[in-house]
Amino acid sequence: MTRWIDNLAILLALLGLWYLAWWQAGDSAITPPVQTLKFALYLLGSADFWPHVWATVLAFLYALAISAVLGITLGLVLGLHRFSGEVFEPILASFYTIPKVTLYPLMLLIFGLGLSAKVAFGVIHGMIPVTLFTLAAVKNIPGVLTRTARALRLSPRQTALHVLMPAVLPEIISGLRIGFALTFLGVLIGEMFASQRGLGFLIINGINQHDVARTTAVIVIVVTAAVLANGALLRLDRHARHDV
Amino acid sequence: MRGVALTRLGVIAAFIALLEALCRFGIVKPLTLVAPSRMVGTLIDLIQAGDVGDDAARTAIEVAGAFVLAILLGVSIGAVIHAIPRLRRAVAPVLVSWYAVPSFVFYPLFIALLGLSEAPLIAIGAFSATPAMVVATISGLDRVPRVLRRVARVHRMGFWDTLRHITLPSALPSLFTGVKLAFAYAFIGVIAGEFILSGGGLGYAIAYAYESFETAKMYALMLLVLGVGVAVNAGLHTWEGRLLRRRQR
Amino acid sequence: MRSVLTRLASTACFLLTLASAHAETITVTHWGDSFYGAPYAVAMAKGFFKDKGVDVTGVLTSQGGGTSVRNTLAGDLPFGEVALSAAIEAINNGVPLKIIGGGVQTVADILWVAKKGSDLHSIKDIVNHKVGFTAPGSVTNMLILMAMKENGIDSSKVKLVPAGGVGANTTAVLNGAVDTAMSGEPVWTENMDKLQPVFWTKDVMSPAMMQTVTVTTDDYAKSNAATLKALIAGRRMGVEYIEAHPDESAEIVAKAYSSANVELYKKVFHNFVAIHYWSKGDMNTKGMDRMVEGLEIVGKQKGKVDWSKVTDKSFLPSDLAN
Amino acid sequence: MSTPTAHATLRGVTRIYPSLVHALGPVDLDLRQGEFFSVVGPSGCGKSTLLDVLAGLSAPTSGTIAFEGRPVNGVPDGVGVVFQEDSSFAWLNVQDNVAFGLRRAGMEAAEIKRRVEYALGFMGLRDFATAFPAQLSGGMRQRVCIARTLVMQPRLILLDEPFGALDQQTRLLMGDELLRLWRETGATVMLITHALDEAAMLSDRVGVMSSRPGCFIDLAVTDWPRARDSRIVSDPAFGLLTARLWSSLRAESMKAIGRVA
Repeated sequence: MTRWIDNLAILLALLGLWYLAWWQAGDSAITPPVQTLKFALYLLGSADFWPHVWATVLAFLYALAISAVLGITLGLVLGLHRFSGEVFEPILASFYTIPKVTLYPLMLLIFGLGLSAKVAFGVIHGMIPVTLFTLAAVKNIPGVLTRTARALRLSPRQTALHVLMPAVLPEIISGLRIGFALTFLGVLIGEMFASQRGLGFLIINGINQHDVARTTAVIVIVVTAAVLANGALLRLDRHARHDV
Repeated sequence: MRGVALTRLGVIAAFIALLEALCRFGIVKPLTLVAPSRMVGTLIDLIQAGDVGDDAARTAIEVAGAFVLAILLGVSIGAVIHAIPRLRRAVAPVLVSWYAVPSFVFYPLFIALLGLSEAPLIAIGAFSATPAMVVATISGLDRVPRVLRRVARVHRMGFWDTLRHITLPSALPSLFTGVKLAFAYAFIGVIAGEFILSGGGLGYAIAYAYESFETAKMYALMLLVLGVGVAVNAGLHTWEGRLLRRRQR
Repeated sequence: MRSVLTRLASTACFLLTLASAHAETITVTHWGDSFYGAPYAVAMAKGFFKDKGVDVTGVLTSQGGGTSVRNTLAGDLPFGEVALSAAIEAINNGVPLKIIGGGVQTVADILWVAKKGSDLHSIKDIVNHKVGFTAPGSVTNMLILMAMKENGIDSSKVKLVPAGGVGANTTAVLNGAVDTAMSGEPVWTENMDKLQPVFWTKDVMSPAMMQTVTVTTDDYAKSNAATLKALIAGRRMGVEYIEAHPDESAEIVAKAYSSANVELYKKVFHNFVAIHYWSKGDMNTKGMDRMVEGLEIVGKQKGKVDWSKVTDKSFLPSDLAN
Repeated sequence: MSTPTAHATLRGVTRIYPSLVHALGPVDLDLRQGEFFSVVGPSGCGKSTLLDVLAGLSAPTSGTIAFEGRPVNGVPDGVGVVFQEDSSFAWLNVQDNVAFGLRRAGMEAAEIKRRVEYALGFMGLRDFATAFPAQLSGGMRQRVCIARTLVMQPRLILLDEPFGALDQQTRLLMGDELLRLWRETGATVMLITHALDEAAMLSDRVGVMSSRPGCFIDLAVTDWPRARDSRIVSDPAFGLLTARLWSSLRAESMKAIGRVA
């Protein structure tokens, strides 16, 4: 119960900030909450809007699947093979911290236009955190766990399935949670360039057309979706850590 | 340890050599990719001709402003959130989904609020970087051992003394992680903002070179940005190592 | 593990199919936010391209001249309407490109605006003020420099500020970040109640200046003459249809651009028809030379361009080729 | 019951947590000047709560506490506490750790140096003066914490299971050092421990606490000479004493782990 009250309070505070921003910046930069919500509802009810949503969702799902599979695989390999792990971890960490948007020309030259470039952009943003978290999780498995597994005479398969997987799972889920957010960011950025579909396109197009109502509404829809999805993932994350 | 470092250097060198070969033997067209040696050469020419100074200075000011602002805001907000568990639980989903929102979509809003100058880009950078610092501050404060808080009381230390002698040193490792991330995100935010929306700075210069088909210049500038990013990160990493070295076994 | 690999492989295949599904996709700069693309939208809706034997199903776009050129190169059907300045730059930098037709032939739609009630009313008033334009080296940069030169304004007494796209310019002027900013359609008509014109480009200089051209790659030009001819002919029918039916065309374009502002579009289209915004495809050398002049002013070009080397008129219908 | 030599007194002290868990008391206790007093009791019986309220780290729910005749309200001057957990400062080397309290008190450098050197020598840390805690074993780190308390020359030293994390041999040796420290400083010592032998070996008096809410159910006087050390474990009286303590404690310990005696 208190949880709902708190969430409501946060929501009200954000709305307050939003209103304040509108009051300061005026209609030429942002539309106020009620008007934006009306426009957002109109967008959600219009047939033209949904193809953009599906374009983003499709690209995002592909990018997320690739980020997750590649990230976890690479993380496992580098985590288990210690030497490679130590060689590549700083390289990956550096890559994580550079502005990948500057690589956009390169991505476009390699992947061409359309869905594959969007997906690729999502993957270069989202894959690294998954890799780094998986790597750290595997590297930090306590030695006593593997020794326990041996003492219990578990087969390698059983060890992997019943000991190692549960031990690394919470970290991997944390990595996926961050990978989720960054993949989404990558896809949106990808859509802002060579694309005429997707929510990212709608936002940049709205900015370029000075269509404040549309831009604000799409941003609010995107932010809401991101917060809700991440809230769900956070709950999953806590659950995996037996933290609830 | 030496072996690891050497291998790492070898991997990077091999990668550069591969790019060089791909370009030299014409497997990749010069409009797509230029050889690393030419990137470096072009970069040196650009620097000597004074063509990057203004953009680099502008970017440096923006990143530095965003970085400092993010640290100040992040630590204060983090401390407040840490002090109020209910607030913490309620804002957690907002904090973790922050990165799914491209900060530069707020550029028009920031221009309206701050005017057309470096300030909106500083705001974008700080906007991207602050949550990392908030999260690091919270986890740093979590990691202050309870027993040390009690030691502080046994020594009858007031709030500020406890902060200075107990809380900050205990939270330092975590805070430093936050500082490193804050730099990375401030840098990413500023460059991305410049790249997409602004009329100056290194990010803009890259986009401009791309638009103008000045491929060699584009890659030279990309190299500069990547180099600066990696160098500052390495610097922070070394500093962190020096600060925290003695704490580790 | 095996099933993961299989899935990855099928995903890759799916991605490839999707990428190639856009086979008949052309590139038009600023599709969706400016009106360079209107003839294409009309031609697609009215089936003009199909009549001429090419099935255009989609349009790629971007926010910048150079990016549009790159998109044209990357597209499966390398035909695009791009900024002339970008095409010249690309050719100068060794991109194998040919200009095959004219696009938008005037800059009469571009104006500088101030907040309503401002005391800026003519180009003479901009002295000692902050003047916004889009980006260094852009068409609006050329225009403001040329306009100042032709009206004897000392450019050292004007502070030029690159403010980003037309949307960002509007935001900047409304918030006082600049005193006057560039504007164009549809943003201008949409925000007319908040803004006042300071000067129209067409009133302070000759607006005959080729903004966009149609381009293709050298390779494609050699082997696909029929497709290129069909595209140019379809576009021309689009232009002619707009001139004959501006209101219906506005409705078509508003739908193609997913805009609810049909009335606004109608106003804009009437304006554009009046100034002969879209060329039928003919390459007006004078207008193109004016653009080169602009490129020289912003330092992107040295000397004249030998049009005979960079243009190819063989895809134009004979009445437009001369 | 108060005697002229009482150093610290507790009267009717209880502590009930906000969660309504009744942790302690009511407890009445006099710590005599210069006495070595130990508290034993089953896990979770409120031993640490007793130490907390005596140290002024938490306020009692009811009752009064006095140290040197003044009511305790916050940590009083002259009281030093050593905790069970490692509380050394990872960011300071050993001598800076030890000098921490003195520097905060604004003492002059020469005196700090003298006291720190003495404490380092006393605790056998002289060779590690510039080492950092991370480089030391658990036992050495606990010595650092004791030295850090010692240099302040407290008149009442409270130790909360300070050797809990150490192995048996180290505990015995540390016990000897604690006795030496007690003799040389003349301070009053209260030691919380769960080890009966430790309590029996070190103390003048041992208080046995009941399971929650913790109250004293037995107060045993040892009658050891002031000059004693760990060899006392071979004295027959030592065996008798531990047997007595255990018989007082057994029923309570079984209650604590959920069995009926």
